[in-house]
Amino acid sequence: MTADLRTYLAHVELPNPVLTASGCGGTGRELAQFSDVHRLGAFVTRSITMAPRAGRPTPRMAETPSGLLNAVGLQGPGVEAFLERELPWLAERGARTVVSIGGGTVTEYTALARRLAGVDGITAVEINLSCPNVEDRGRVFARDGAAAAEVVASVRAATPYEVPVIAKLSPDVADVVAVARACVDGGADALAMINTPVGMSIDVDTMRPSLAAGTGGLSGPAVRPLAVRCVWQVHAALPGVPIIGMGGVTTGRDALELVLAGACAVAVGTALFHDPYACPRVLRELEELLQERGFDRLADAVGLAHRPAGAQPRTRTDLEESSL
Amino acid sequence: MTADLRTYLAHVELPNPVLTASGCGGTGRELAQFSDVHRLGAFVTRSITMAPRAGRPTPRMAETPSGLLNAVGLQGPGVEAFLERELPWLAERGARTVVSIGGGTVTEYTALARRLAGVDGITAVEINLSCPNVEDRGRVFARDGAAAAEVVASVRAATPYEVPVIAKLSPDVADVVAVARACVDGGADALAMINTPVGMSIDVDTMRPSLAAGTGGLSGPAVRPLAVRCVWQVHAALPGVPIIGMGGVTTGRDALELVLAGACAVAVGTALFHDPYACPRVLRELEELLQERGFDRLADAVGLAHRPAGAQPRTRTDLEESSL
Amino acid sequence: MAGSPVQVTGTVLTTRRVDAYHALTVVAPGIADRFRPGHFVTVAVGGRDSSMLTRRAFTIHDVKPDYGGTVELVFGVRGAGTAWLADLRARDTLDLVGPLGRPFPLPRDPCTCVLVGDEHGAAALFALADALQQRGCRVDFVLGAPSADRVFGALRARRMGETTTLTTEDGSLGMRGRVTDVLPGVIADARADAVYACGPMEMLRGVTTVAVEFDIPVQVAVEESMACGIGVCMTCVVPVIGDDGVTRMVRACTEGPVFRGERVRFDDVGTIPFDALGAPGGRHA
Amino acid sequence: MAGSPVQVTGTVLTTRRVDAYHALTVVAPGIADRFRPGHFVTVAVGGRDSSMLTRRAFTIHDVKPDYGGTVELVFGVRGAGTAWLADLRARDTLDLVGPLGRPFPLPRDPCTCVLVGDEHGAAALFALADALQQRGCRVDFVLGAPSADRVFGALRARRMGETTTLTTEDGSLGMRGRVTDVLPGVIADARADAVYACGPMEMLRGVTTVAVEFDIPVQVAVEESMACGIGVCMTCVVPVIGDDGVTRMVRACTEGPVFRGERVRFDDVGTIPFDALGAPGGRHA
Ligand SMILES: Cc1cc2nc3c(=O)[nH]c(=O)nc-3n(C[C@H](O)[C@H](O)[C@H](O)COP(=O)(O)OP(=O)(O)OC[C@H]3O[C@@H](n4cnc5c(N)ncnc54)[C@H](O)[C@@H]3O)c2cc1C
Ligand SMILES: Cc1cc2nc3c(=O)[nH]c(=O)nc-3n(C[C@H](O)[C@H](O)[C@H](O)COP(=O)(O)OP(=O)(O)OC[C@H]3O[C@@H](n4cnc5c(N)ncnc54)[C@H](O)[C@@H]3O)c2cc1C
Ligand SMILES: Cc1cc2nc3c(=O)[nH]c(=O)nc-3n(C[C@H](O)[C@H](O)[C@H](O)COP(=O)(O)O)c2cc1C
Ligand SMILES: Cc1cc2nc3c(=O)[nH]c(=O)nc-3n(C[C@H](O)[C@H](O)[C@H](O)COP(=O)(O)O)c2cc1C
Ligand code: FES
Ligand code: FES
Repeated sequence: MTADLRTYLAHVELPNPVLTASGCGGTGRELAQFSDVHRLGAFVTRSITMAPRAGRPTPRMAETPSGLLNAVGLQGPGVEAFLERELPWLAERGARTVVSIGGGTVTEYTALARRLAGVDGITAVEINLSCPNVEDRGRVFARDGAAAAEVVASVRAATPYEVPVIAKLSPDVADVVAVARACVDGGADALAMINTPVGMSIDVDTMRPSLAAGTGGLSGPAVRPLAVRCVWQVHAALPGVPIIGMGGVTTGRDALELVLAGACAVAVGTALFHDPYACPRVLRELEELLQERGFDRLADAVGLAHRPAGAQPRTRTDLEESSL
Repeated sequence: MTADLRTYLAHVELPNPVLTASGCGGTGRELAQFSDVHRLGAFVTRSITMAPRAGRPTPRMAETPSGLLNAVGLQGPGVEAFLERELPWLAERGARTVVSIGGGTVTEYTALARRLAGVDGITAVEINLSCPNVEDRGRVFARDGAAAAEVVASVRAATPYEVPVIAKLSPDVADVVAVARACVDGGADALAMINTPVGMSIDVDTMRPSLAAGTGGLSGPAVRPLAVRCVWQVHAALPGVPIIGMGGVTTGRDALELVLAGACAVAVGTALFHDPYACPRVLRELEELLQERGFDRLADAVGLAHRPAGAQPRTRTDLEESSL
Repeated sequence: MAGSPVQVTGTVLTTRRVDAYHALTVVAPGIADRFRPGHFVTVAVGGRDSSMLTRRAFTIHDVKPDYGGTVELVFGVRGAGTAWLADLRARDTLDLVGPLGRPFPLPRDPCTCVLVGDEHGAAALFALADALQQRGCRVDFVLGAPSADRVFGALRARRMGETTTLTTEDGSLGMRGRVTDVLPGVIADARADAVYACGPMEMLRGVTTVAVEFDIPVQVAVEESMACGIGVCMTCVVPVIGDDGVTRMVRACTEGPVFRGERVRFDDVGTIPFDALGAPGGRHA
Repeated sequence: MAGSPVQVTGTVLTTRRVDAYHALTVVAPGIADRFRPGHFVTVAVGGRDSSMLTRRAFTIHDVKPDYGGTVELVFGVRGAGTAWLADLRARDTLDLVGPLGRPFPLPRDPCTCVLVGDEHGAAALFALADALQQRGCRVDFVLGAPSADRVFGALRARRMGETTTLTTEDGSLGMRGRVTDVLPGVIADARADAVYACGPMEMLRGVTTVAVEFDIPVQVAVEESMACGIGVCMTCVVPVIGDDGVTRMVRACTEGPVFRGERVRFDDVGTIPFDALGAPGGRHA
């Protein structure tokens, strides 16, 4: 018997827990060459902005050990073109679409939420909080619980109640639980983590930063331990809040790791660049692993690594903020 | 002609810029089986605590993609045994010794600094700020500029003026520059970065955290992009402050990356576990790279990647906090 | 979808050295079938537990019908990924995705085409030459490189081309100089109707300038750093002027790698031109 | 230093399968020279651009004088590192550091020793048996595993040992059960003076209990997860009672892997015993 893989983002049911990560699945059309987008738990769009954005100059990517730095800079056609050309295509294909939104001010996020309100075919709205707040000297919202909460509250207010609002968090904060709590208090129905921590690489031949933008976001398996830790900490503090886990998922084992830490859904990003079939493969592998372990339902595995330790001395868990 | 590799931590001259990272070179004796400790730029001790510490339960380590999670928990014999059995051995061998100290309260750090004050054979004192502050619900000092500065100020006050005090920072903060600035304002003569960000891995077979301690510190090449970014940001903000760069250095190219970002010395940690000859090898490789690039002095390469971009369009640098 | 790419784990049939280059022939039926000149593939490098996450892109040099279909790649060792590829032996397997990208458009009617290739860029030209000749076109080659051992395919060009002009920067083979130095002469002599070019951005810029001076169409295959090759990551963009006159940052992997030369804003590669759609300084961005 | 370890990049001479195990013979003169039974080596896995940072530890099964000195490792595939090792072929190279650890102490005078090995743990026992026999000791073997194909070295044990007792959990070879079930009988029959054991912690605990009941010395080689193998990382610690009666968290890689069984606090492995030196709850820690 195969496990029941359904999962819930607040009251919205997804047939399975494997999603694309924002900004990593293109418009959906590109992946559809390889596998059906409606077989995804959900398709998460790149972060949509009000106006078209040309993004950052190239080079926009640099490979690092088990990681990838990117500075794409939210290139996209703007919300109108998205609603005209991209969303309808996804809806036609039967994809559940989570629309990620990005902005530089609370007003901009709110305007985006308003523009999306009432549009058909939107399963949830994900707020990319890793955008620089132009009103706070470019400090990203995700690094400041109060700013993040303000964005969440106003997007929540502008979004129909039946559409869940997901706040997407960054790991490079002193206390991810505090930011998570602020977002939930602000009205977030679910959380997504992690967005890419800021990294950099320098080309020792040109002796300049590898990326034109200097710094970039670090993704891929290199950051998985940070993702697992964030999901674990937030699930421990806010066990009732649905979490979409992501960061370096390439296999079903990686997905299960995040599920055991507390994620009820998992998004695949950088792995898509290596394997365009990554989402259905990860799902199949996850399903097999759950089955091998005797789970009837995915839900029973969510957060299971938190259960009080048994008698085995080697699995005693004694968690503190620092490892040292 | 070979490049002049001397470097300075404040007024203290080191013959070369390659150090061991704290906690990764044992007592020095273990590495001495492979190469002379006096050939290191300096030997940095594990973090010494007042009392002996047994550390964390095992398993204490888990491998992650291009990374290593550890939760050793500052196991060590305490400062008295260190001064009796470890420091004299290092001094005899002619090693320059940077003593790393760790504590749970400002008082404990201060007591350690007092105990070390006036002891012969101490080249510098490095403050490991990634320890949980027992007076602040275990929040680590490095995540809180004010707490970090308080530790630095009181260690600086207790340490003879001719011994530089180095503050060691963590990357998992919202604003590493703010913490760095606080430490320098508190009296730090130099900065070391990065200590390990907190990560976690879950064993999908036992379905429990891989480390007995739950979370652990992530090190190795996986975190190098975070290290380069921190060094870059802090050097940009505080160009006059000597920085010991570390995080994932395994080759001379990695060391040069940190130097170009702004580090005047580089420490090798996790790489020692793989290659016990890593320090002399990295030094040799760094020397060759500097020579190939026509540098007469290491100092000329420090922070070079910050120089205003030339005319080439591909190397324009346009830095912001966020990459998105 | 007929032309859509596939992922194939193919067996390496042969490996050989060609001067400074390595050539790998890999069994990849699904890719060989769909191949058109200008297509590329991406390959996974480093093996199962590799620390290298991104696929490497290579032009398909040649396809053959053997074993249901094989593709041949030609590459120089540049970094860790190509070094790993160079160590492959026959019977090893290689994970490929392809065919990818927009291939070279072919002229409707027979005409004279100059094919310009710099270093490994030349690898893309022979299948193209073949296709052009099958349509009755005349083909002239201009191949260049810094030195003789890095000029790829000179013999084959001599066999296939009406004329073949070689350039090396050190003068060790053919004319001393760059392909753009000799191109005007070749175009004039051949009375060429079109130019195809493949190589580094700087060379494509030069070739385009020459073609524009002669007022003949030029198709260039650009080589921009790619993370995915399938159009999802947006890292490979170049500023290209659209039919509507608007400059957009377009993906080299899907809208390209082949573009009409005069549409690529070579001077602005590595920047966001101020007048590009969505450039910073615009109303919201 | 005479006994100090070295790093060697050795050529793989032979690879073979032995039931569920793989055996690799590698040229490593500097390591073979210094070898004493109980030593281990660590090997780098995954190749140049591997994502696997930590070396893997393996007991030296055997050394031979050929080619200036070779070492043989025997291993089962467990995860990605051992899977990579299992794919090595003759003429590949392997990066080793060794010999590492505290070897088995040998009795001064001839006596009777029972050597107990579980699964790959048995690999450590044959060089030991040889050394013991050279000193005139009688050697009896007890080898166990979950199933017949995972019992390592039964034939060789039968050749070398005065007696050899095999156990499997599924009863597919020898007695059904574990090594500790048969050990009391073997000790009694042989009137053994000492026990040596190598295997998982749980088995070493059982063996130690038996030896303590018989009041004979027991030397155990523990297998604790190791990141460095050379004593610098402090990840491989086990609680061990010192000569002064104080429990310390000591490194299995340098103070061990061989310990006097009764000194290892097996019940407390995976914890910090409250009375260990520097345990939390102490004055400062
Ligand atoms: C469409 C296309 C076709 C190509 N065809 C060929 C060919 O036929 N023969 C050939 O020798 N080379 C070709 N290249 C270049 C080839 O992709 C690079 O040489 C290769 O990726 C370098 O990998 P590396 O690991 O050796 O180098 P590294 O410098 O270590 O690579 C690091 C990263 O940068 C990327 N990268 C580095 N250089 C390039 C580059 N020039 N173009 C794109 N990405 C790069 C890599 O993909 C990788 O992600 C082509 C590139 C593109 C985009
Ligand atoms: C002193 C010593 C001697 C050993 N001798 C042998 C031997 O002769 N034959 C044999 O088959 N095995 C032996 N082992 C166990 C062997 O080291 C592990 O099976 C191997 O490290 C697993 O690596 P992996 O990548 O396949 O597994 P993974 O589980 O993927 O390894 C992940 C990480 O955990 C560590 N690890 C996992 N299992 C162990 C383990 N049991 N012991 C130590 N570290 C572990 C690895 O080193 C690596 O860092 C020995 C271990 C020690 C400590
Ligand atoms: C090229 C690229 C573009 C991305 N764009 C976005 C984006 O537009 N919005 C967003 O919220 N996250 C974006 N991300 C972050 C991913 O959604 C994801 O959080 C992160 O990459 C970690 O997952 P991974 O390791 O599986 O890639 C992007 C990541 C990459 C690599
Ligand atoms: C096993 C281990 C133990 C460590 N112990 C300490 C320590 O005692 N004090 C300290 O300041 N940093 C400690 N660190 C952090 C390192 O000094 C270094 O900052 C970090 O590992 C990044 O460098 P690397 O990637 O080269 O290892 C430890 C790291 C490891 C892996
Ligand atoms: S390489 Fe990813 S979009 Fe072109
Ligand atoms: S394995 Fe590093 S100290 Fe033992």
